[in-house]
Amino acid sequence: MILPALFFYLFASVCVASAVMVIASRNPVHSVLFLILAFVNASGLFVLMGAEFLAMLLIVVYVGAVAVLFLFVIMMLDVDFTQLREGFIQYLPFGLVIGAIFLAELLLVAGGWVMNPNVTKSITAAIPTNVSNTEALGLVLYTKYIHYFQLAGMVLLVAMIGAIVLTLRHKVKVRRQDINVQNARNPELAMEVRKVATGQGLQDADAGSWVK
Amino acid sequence: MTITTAGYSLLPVLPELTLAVGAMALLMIGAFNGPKVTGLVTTLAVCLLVVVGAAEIMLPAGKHVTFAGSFIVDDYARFLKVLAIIASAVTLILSREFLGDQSRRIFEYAILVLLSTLGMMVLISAGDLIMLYLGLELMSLSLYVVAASNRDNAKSTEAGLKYFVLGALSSGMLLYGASMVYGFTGTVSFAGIAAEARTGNIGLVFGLVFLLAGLCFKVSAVPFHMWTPDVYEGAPTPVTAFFASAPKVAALAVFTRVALTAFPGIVVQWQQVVVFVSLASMVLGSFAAIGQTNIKRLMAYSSIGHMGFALVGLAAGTQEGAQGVLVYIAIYVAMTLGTFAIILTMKRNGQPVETIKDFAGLSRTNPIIAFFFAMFLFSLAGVPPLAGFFGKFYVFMAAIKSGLFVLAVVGVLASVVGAFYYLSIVKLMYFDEPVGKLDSMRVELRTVLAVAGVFNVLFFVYPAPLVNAASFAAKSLF
Amino acid sequence: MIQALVFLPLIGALIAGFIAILGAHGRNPSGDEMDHAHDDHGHGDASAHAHAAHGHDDHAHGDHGHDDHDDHHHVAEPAALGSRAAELITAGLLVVSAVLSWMTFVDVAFMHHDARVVLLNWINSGDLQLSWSLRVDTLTAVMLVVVTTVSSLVHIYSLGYMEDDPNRPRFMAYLSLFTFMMLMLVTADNLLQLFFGWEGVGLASYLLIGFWFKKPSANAAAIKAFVVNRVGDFGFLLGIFAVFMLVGSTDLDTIFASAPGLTGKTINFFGWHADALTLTCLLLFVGAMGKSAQFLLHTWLPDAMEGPTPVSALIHAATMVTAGVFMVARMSPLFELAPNAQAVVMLVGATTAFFAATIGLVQNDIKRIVAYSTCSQLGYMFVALGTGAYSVAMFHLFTHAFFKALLFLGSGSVIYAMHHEQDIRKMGGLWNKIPFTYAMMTIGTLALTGFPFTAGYFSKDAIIEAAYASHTQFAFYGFLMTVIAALLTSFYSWRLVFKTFHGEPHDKKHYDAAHEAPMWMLVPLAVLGIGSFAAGFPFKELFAGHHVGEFFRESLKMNPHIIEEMHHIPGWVPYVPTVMMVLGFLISYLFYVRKPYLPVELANQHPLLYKFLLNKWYFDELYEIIFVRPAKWIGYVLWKKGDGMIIDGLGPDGVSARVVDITRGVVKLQTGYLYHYAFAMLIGVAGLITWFIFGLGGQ
Amino acid sequence: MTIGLGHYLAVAAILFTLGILGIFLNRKNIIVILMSIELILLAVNINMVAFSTFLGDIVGQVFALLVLTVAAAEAAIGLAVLVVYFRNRGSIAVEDVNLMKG
Amino acid sequence: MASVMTWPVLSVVTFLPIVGAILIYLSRGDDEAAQGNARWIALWTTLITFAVSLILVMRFDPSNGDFQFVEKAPWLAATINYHMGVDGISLPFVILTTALMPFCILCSWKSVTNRVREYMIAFLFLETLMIGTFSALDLVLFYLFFEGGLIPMFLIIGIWGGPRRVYAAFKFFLYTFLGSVLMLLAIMALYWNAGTTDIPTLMHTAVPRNLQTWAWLAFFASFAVKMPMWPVHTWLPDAHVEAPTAGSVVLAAILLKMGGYGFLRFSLPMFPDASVYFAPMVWTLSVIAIVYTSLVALMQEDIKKLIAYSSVAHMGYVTMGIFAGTTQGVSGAVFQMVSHGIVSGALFLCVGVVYDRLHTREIAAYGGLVNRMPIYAALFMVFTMANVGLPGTSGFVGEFLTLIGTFKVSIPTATFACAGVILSAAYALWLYRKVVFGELTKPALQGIKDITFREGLVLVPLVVLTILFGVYPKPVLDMSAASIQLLVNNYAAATSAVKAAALLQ
Repeated sequence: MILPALFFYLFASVCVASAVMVIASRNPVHSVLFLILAFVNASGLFVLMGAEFLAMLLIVVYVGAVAVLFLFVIMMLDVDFTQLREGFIQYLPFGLVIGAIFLAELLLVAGGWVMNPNVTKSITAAIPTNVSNTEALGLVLYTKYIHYFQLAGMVLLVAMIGAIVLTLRHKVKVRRQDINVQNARNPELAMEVRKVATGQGLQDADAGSWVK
Repeated sequence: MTITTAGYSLLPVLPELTLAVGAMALLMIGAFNGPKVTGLVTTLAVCLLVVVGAAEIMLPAGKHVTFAGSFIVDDYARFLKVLAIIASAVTLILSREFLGDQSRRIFEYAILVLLSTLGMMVLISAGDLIMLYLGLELMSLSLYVVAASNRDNAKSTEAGLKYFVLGALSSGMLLYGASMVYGFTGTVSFAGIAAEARTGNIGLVFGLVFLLAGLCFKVSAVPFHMWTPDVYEGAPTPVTAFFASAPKVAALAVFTRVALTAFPGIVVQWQQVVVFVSLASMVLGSFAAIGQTNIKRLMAYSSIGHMGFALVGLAAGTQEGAQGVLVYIAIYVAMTLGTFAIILTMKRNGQPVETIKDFAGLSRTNPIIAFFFAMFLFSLAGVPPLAGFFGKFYVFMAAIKSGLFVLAVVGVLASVVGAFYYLSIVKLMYFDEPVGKLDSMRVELRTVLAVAGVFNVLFFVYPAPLVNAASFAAKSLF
Repeated sequence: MIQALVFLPLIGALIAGFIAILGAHGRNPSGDEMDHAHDDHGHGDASAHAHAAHGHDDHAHGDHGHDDHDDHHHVAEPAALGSRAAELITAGLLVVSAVLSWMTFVDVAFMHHDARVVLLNWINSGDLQLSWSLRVDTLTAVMLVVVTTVSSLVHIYSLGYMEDDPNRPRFMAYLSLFTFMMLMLVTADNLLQLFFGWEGVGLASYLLIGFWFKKPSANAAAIKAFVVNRVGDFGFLLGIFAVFMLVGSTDLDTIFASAPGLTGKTINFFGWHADALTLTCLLLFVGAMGKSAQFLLHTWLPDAMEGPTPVSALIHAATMVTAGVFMVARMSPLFELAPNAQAVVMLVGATTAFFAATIGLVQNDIKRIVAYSTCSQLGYMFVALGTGAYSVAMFHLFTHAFFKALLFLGSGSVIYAMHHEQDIRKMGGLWNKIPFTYAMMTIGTLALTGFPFTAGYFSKDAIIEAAYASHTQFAFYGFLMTVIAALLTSFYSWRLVFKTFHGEPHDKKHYDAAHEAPMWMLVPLAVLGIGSFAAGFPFKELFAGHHVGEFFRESLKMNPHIIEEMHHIPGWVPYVPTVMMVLGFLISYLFYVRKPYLPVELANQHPLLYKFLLNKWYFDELYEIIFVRPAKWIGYVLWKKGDGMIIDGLGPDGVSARVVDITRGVVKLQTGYLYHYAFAMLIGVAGLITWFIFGLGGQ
Repeated sequence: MTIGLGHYLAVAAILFTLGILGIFLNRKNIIVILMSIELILLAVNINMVAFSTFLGDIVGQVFALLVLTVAAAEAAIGLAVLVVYFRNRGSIAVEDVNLMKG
Repeated sequence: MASVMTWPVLSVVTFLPIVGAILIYLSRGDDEAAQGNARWIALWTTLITFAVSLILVMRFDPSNGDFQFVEKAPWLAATINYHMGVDGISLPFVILTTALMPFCILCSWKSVTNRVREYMIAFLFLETLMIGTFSALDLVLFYLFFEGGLIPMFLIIGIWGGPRRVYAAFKFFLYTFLGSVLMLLAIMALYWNAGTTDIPTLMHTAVPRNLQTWAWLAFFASFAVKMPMWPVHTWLPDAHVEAPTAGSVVLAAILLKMGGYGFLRFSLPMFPDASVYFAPMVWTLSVIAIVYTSLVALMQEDIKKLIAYSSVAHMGYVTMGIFAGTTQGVSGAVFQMVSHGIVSGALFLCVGVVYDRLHTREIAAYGGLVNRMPIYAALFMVFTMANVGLPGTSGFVGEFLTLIGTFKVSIPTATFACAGVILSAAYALWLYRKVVFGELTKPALQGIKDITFREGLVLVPLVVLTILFGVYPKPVLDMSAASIQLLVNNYAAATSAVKAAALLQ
């Protein structure tokens, strides 16, 4: 019994501490790294709760994709972070007080949470005990909850479209790879043999025509 | 005659399916043909919406429930979906000019609007919290993008950014609330929640508050409204028109459905929340609008105020209240779209102008536009016999029946304050000297304006269809 | 016959009014002719001429009016076409009316053919059923005679007096309108119709006083007359309301029939449980005070002399001002049942008689002296009313109408002769210039002072006797005051005569130019002169003797004992007024003929008293201070401070200013910073959950 | 000592609060705000999973799974918006995001 | 008891002006000819409307106190109908409206040259809304018309008004709007109480005492502003001063009457107990209004403002009479409203006449007009005297009846109110003297012309009416007598029932 508790406290404290560092550290790169740490620990908590699939997913999706995306954007934007003004302390006390009250109230409720006794009656999909967590999820996700799955797909589609709409630029001067064109290339098209008159060089008018 | 379609029948989601498939098809058309088909895609999108709307109307009458209760199609959903579809379609029509500009040929715009509309439809029909969340996100993510769609414009991108950050925060709150509700009731379906949530357990109430906070954000009710003016101002005007209409319909729809069908057991609690945000919205909307010089910001505050009025109906928590909300939102959409059709015409020598002062003397230069605009403004102020009055009439009627006298009194007083700023625009148009002629109005705008204007002015002659439809719709919630 | 009698003057008024308006229109271009006024408008000549005529019109208007001494006769504005016709029609109709009224008088008073003619429904609302109807009984008949006779004489007189005035038709219209209203008043069968006439004569009076509308003083006087009368009407109206409340009707017959049943009833009037009848009578009497210029409400009468003199004679001497007396007499069945009210009537009447006479002593304006005299004589009448000797009051009213009209018209004749000079200090020695006027004025003065066997002698003595004989609370006061007033009356009346007609002329120029008035004016004087003698003795028995009951029958409800008691007073009493009269004459003779320096010395010795009297007891100043100025001040304060600062300041303007303040605050909250927005959301959620966690949300 | 539901909820509550604090106390950098949002969603997920486990109901985990998905989508959109914003303004300082106010 | 009818006269009367407005709208263009057309169409529309409304008078059965010419059609929901009808209380106002509108059009003939078409359209719409207000028999419908009138009036003041027109228009709109939104809430409360907004039904439905109080106050808020009663009267002087002549006329003659009409139609029959309870307050306010505004009027420097203040005072008599609850009081109030409609309308027309010539409303700018404008002076005198309440003019009858009706129930009220008799004489005559009498010295006035034929056409009929109704008020009194008697009887019955119940307890 003591071991899960120990692990819980380990994961929980590290998770919280790194979450604090996410918002407190000056360098956003550090923030991202702390975020990754927080997620890793959170996935530890998931494991403790028996949601192994989600724990793995958290690491794969968040650490593997989202956090990297963050890092990528930070790098790409190439902001001179030292120039960013320090967070000013003006409203900090007031904000902290409100935050503290908020937290206290949440903890009050969370800590004193008592499960509604009737609740088991309303459960729609009990966790099957004989299969792994992953299988259990898989059993319902593509059957009973297929519509959620499809909708999530639509959400991702929107995210894709959105990201493309916003960031993709068809710059005129930029050269792009066009596989069809590349594949269709042959020596006849690629090369042109010309006679060059001595001392005259290539005519200017023809200069650009080597690219078809 | 309630038809409960058991299991996983696809018939009730046929319109949604059509929309999703159609949107993807249009995406393909766009993707393979590039920006030059923007106009075509937009037109097809409008047609698609018309088809979807027709499909929605032609679904067999009665109440359909599918996906194990996740998806509900009843009169209520049908009413609001049609409304949302109309709003989206009209917005697309209004956007044609904006999209026609060489630098802004984004065919994805129409796709995003379609997907957003899909989100709304899901939202309106949502029968559980997951559906609600997914619908909400589907709607919102598209909105974030279209808000920033004028991506070379600093204001537009700032609007997108603000909307995104605050929207994400709000959906976080909503999720947190959803999780608590789930934790208390053990279920995510509204019907299940309603069965469990009979006492005001503090955890449940917490969940409720967070859940409602998320929804309040979407309807831009005070104090979750702060994004509204900035986003309205920053976003391209057709997008603003969209924001002010369809998403409001969907958000209000789900707000009402959640409150009335998921939490009928703790009416007392959510009523307080709704009363508070409603009061705050009406008052703030009215007061803050007075200080505005930008017409879009003004419309933002106006919509905040109007959502406050609509929520008065919800606060009543009765069938009449729901009916009031429905009538209100329908009329609101008509007024808003008409108004935006006018705002979109505000161009001088091809350059859009946005300050209220630019309306000065409009009655001289464009008397017809000025007339309709004045009618919209009086209607927004709630002056009879224009349509806006009837919206207020029904919500306050419900509030009075439920004994919410303070709310009603404060509400009508706020409407008087609100009348002030609507009147100041009328004053500019009619009492002041012109500052210059506006460009002539595009034909599609003219059409929208005429339809909305006639609806607005002549609603009182034959209000029965809308009122009765709303009445049936409200009945299906109870 | 009665209808004809009453409505003939109205017809006259309408015809004359129409002519007046046509004439005025003819002299002034309408907006329709704006573009071509100069060419085809009535002047006929070239446009330059029209211009000249216009300018000339202005000038003529400006010069016209009686404060202009020198060139009164210079070319005046042309009178309207048909002016003469208007005059003749109105005067003619009035004469017919007068003849008819004498016939009516005989018919009613002696043949006892009382009449009641219903003309038209007026106001019907619930139990309030009013109609236009004419009621003629003896009381009315007496008034009819007085009104139409004096009025027709004044009409005729005006033919001469106003002959230079371009607005003659308007004047005649007003006069006839007045007469009509007065006739409506006296023939009223219900209180409201009485009130109609009452206000109607007020209107006519207003119009006539302000006839010369260019004179600021005339306008002021007109408004003053109207407003002060309205103060009285205020009481009158309340009286009518009270009557209606008590009786449920305003018809005279109903009122009189129910009056006895009202004794002992009370009305809660501002917490004062007043005896219903007393209160009603007092309220009605306030109305009478206003119209009859009684003490406290008298201030308008002297100022009313701004009007043309015939007006003063008709309205402010003979008829309108006596309406109050008539009204109290008319309501005698009520007053008889309210002894306290009668006492008040007596008190006010006696005070007025004395007070007005004192002022009359020192005035210098010929018309004002007569006006104060009128005021004083009205006081006499009210004394009589207060004793319950209504017939005696009516008697004095009757005689007074003749001699006072005579005095006024005589004064008019003097003024006419003196080219609109009214100050007696500037006259003197006129007797040989205008002997006929002098004779008439003397007759009038004799009658006024109560020289034996003149008309005034009988009526005035009767009043003094009645006062002596009465047993009401203020009877002795009434007696005393009337006696003293008799002395004063004699003094100022003779002072007037002496200063005007005797001694040295003070204004040589006017004196030389003075000449007797035309026949139009002299004939009425003569008629009235005769009346001043003849109105007394023949009627003595009817009004103040044993035939009273038979004469007035139901129209007056006399104090049943007063006539009897009047005949049983000590023998010295009837001689007192005569002695006073002689005394007054002697003093006056001493002062103004024998030793003219005496009054000056006297005035110098008692400057305060002199000033006090000269300034009419400072009533105008007092009213100015306690009513007019405060009203204006309050009006101004209410407007600027009340409406402007408080109501608007706290109301619309204040609220809108606050709204703007709030707006400014709210807009400031919208900082544009993301974190503030997020913070607002947090506070919102935190606030709501705090609300619920502390159980404020209830269960 | 038993680790109960309350413990997990408490951790979630703390993370949630930190996420919210991160949004309005942070004045430096919008990216941190985006990370704060991820923290909030993480908190929600912990809640969901905790409830799911303690209720014995798989729906909570499904919900969490979907939240995870949507969170990723949200992050993508958020970063995209951020990028276009940066292109326009050349800054991602939170203080600078105030072109519009009032 | 609906009269058997072949065609809906009342609706025709109500909506005929809109037809005219549409015609004007269709006659496009803004040149001289189009303006002329607009004027003529408007004039003919109002005249025809008036003519049709006379059919109402002819077919009206004055002995019947109930609603006549009733029309009913489903409208908003099952319980909210398009229900129209007139009784003896509303018919005079309908006729007043239709009768005055041609005058309004006529008096704007020359003075309005700017945006004539819009002007006429606004007036015609206003006419429909005004007639509708008086003939609506459903509360919601009533509210629709009642509030709808704000829009055209707002535009009329704001577009064609004087220099401070914006302030005045806003004040007018927001003030009245504020009052009536509260009434709207009360209407809803009544709906939930009785299940209908049908006025005849509601008049016979008992309303709980508590609701009566609140509903009465809410209705009062609306009607008191509209009347206007002290202390919510300050919008009126501003609105009057800034409005164009015809606007002032309509405002004074008809819009103000809606308040009094509302009291009669709703407050008294529907909330009798509350009316009794609040009557002393109303009396107090009325008396204050009479005295206070009369005093204020005394000091005005602007002709229109003076008349506006005098309107407030005269409306004080109306409210006083209505809440006296006696036959005389109520019928006096109705008559006073009709009479005030004629007289104050005429006074504003008189002001308009000189305003058109001199373009100032300052009293000090005038003086001695009689020298140049004798006919005008004569007409103005009649109206001034009617304003003063001289017997023989219509002004007197109303004042007298309200006072006598009030005296029966409250002597102090009637007494103080009677003081208005003195003050009204003071300010009205003072105005007349300053404007009309005196020397004509001001250079600007030298060339001033007397009234034109058209102006005479406007003013003379009003003079006739003023005097006719003063001497023979029977037509109006009889028209409304039965309805008023019914109202008063019901009121008395309702209140005495309550008193009896109170005694039993």
